[in-house]
Amino acid sequence: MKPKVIVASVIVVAFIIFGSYSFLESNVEYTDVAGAMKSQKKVQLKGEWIKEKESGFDVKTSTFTFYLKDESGRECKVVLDGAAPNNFELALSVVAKGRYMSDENYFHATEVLTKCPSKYEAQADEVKKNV
Amino acid sequence: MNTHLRISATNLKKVFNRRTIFRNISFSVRFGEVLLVTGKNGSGKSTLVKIISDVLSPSEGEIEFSGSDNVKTIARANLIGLVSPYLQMYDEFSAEENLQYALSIRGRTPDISHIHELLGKVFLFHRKSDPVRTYSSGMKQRMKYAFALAHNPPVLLLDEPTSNLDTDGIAMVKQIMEEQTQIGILIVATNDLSDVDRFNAQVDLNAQT
Amino acid sequence: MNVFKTVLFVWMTAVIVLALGLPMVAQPSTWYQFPIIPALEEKARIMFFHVPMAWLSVVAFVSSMVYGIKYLRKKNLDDDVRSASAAGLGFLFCFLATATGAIWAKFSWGTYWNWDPRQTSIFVLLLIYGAYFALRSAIEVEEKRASLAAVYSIIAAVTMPFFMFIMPRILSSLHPEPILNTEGKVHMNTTMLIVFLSSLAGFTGLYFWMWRLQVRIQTSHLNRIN
Amino acid sequence: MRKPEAAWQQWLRSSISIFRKDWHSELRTRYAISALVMFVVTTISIMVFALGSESAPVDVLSGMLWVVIFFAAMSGLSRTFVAEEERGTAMTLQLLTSPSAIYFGKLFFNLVLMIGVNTFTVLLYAIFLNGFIVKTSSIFIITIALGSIGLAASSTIIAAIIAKANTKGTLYPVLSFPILLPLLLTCINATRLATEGAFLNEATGEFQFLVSYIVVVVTASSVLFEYIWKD
Repeated sequence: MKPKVIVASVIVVAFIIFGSYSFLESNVEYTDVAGAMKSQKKVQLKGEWIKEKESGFDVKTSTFTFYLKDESGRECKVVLDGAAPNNFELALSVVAKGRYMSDENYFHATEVLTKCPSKYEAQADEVKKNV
Repeated sequence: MNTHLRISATNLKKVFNRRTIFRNISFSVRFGEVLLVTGKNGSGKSTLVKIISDVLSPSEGEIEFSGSDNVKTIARANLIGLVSPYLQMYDEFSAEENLQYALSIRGRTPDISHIHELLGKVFLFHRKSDPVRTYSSGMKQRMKYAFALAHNPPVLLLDEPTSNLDTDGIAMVKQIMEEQTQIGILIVATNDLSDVDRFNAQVDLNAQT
Repeated sequence: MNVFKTVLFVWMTAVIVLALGLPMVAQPSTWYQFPIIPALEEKARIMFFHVPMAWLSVVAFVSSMVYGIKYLRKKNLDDDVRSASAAGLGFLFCFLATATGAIWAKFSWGTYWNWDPRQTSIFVLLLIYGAYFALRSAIEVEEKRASLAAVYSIIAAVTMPFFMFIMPRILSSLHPEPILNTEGKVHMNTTMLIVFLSSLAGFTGLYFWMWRLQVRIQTSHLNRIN
Repeated sequence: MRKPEAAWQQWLRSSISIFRKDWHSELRTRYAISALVMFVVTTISIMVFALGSESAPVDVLSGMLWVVIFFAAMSGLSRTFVAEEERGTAMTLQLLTSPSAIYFGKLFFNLVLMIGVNTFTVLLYAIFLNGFIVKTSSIFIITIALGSIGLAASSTIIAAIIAKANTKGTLYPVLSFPILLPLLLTCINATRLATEGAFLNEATGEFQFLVSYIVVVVTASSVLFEYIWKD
């Protein structure tokens, strides 16, 4: 009885590690601009807001337009249905959910999520300066 | 045939839902002997029978089968034949199919002539191909005897052996009991003392509180 | 026990007062000030409560499973009472962690619920706890209930790691790195860290006290029935 | 006593016999098969009616395929244990052989059932839902095969648990869902890869994951089954 349990536990632990190993290598599914352009489906586009470029809320169409730069530095126009989230201006990076409109050359977002700084030390000052 | 076969139980105790069914049950029974288990309804007769046949584990205490060396290595299931009101046959199968499956699930190769012989012994040969669900309760009880004896167990456990049986059936049970004492151990749990002609040891579940 | 209770009471009071009361300023100059966190600001204080809740829901799940295994080995029903009580508290803390997490998510990500991997995992943990109690309530014989509940929690525990690894592949997380992160760094200043660790320790103490109490209540309840 | 067979030979014969007994019984009563087939037919026809002349995007369809498979498994796979328990034959079986032989016999039965149902489901899917186009059939076939094994493995142990409980029908999906979620999510992912035309080696991560899941669940179950089975 006892050895059986030990052997079983070893197998279980070994295969949990084996199974998860392949997945540790790649974390996909957040796409960059190039990926968003290629894909037909709804994607999550991750990048930084380009503060230098124009951005603003259009009252007529009720959309918020801004420019986004991904990790490779490629830029893209994003049009969001609705207003920008509250802490948009302070976000380190943003994630836009939606799809790329290849005809009109912009990313049409239905929702924008903001990633706020979560590192509390030192960076607090840097971010403050940026704002 | 293992004439050194012996079953000994020490200080068995069973608790259900924090209620003690019985405690301090000890007995010892050897080859050729008969153990009688008596007790009122709810005193735990069937529970004790299930513990002996390894369907239930005791909460405390031990039960040991000893004899020649290989007794300990054989699974308890292969040493015991059980007849009990709780035992059910697969009623979509015929008596013959039930016995075939029973033997092959035990890991043996079913021998059809042996099965027919058994069915003859319990007077079911003429109905061997009918599904068990069409049997009367007395026939089902007799079917259980064929099931219990199919693998020639050295220990036969009978819980309420004569329930639902007519006089012919009772005679058949007496015959089987007699034969069992020649080839191994017989354990009978009943309140009807006329079920057994003789016994060597007795466990009275009423005696303990 | 009384000493423990008094210490716990004083400790928790101090943790709550400090966590909510210490000033948050842009440039911490004295030891009792927290650095301000842009965008989150005062709302970041929820961290002192959210993280201990999440931690305890896992601690409770593990202790419930450990006592479940112990029951399977020794068949002592007291272990089952411990296991079930831990699971009950685990469910409570898991719920609180989910709620505080959702509030924090609203501050930080702009939405209460995003099916973020971390949110989804805690949701699955809630489902497991729910299933565990549904199973327990459907079995009458205590011994049977104890073994089946223990078996279920083990099966759930061995599949849980798979879940942790599959989720990041489907969605990468916005959630901050856990405190025990891969880089081994702590992103807090000393005061925050002390308050944070005290909170963690205090809530862990609270959990063990509640657990003990729960076990005593359940046991006396069962003794009264019989 | 004659020369005894090796213990593992007896064990193997025993679990195969349990599978044969269940299969024979299923052919006679058709409890599980009829439930499974009717479930798949009704669900897929509801999907077809709901879609009307519209065609759903292919990733929605690959997700829905596993929704159908999950609920089909929930409607039929518990039968093998529940039937033993309801008719009181659990004790009969317990008297005949070891818990591990019973577990593997039942697992094998559920596996055959699951593979049959999944093949049927995929066929109906291919016929009635035109939007569902598989570009890499190798990924798809392996996913269906591993998914069936994984579903059978975890459903079998959960079925053994709920067979001892009172509210069997409702409890089954409740207990199974959190256990099956990692499996289902991976299968949906792999199916999506197959419809997107990914190369076979792009899905090795998924397959490695599925195989590990199966090994872990089967190993844990074979040890734990004894505690469920014996009162």
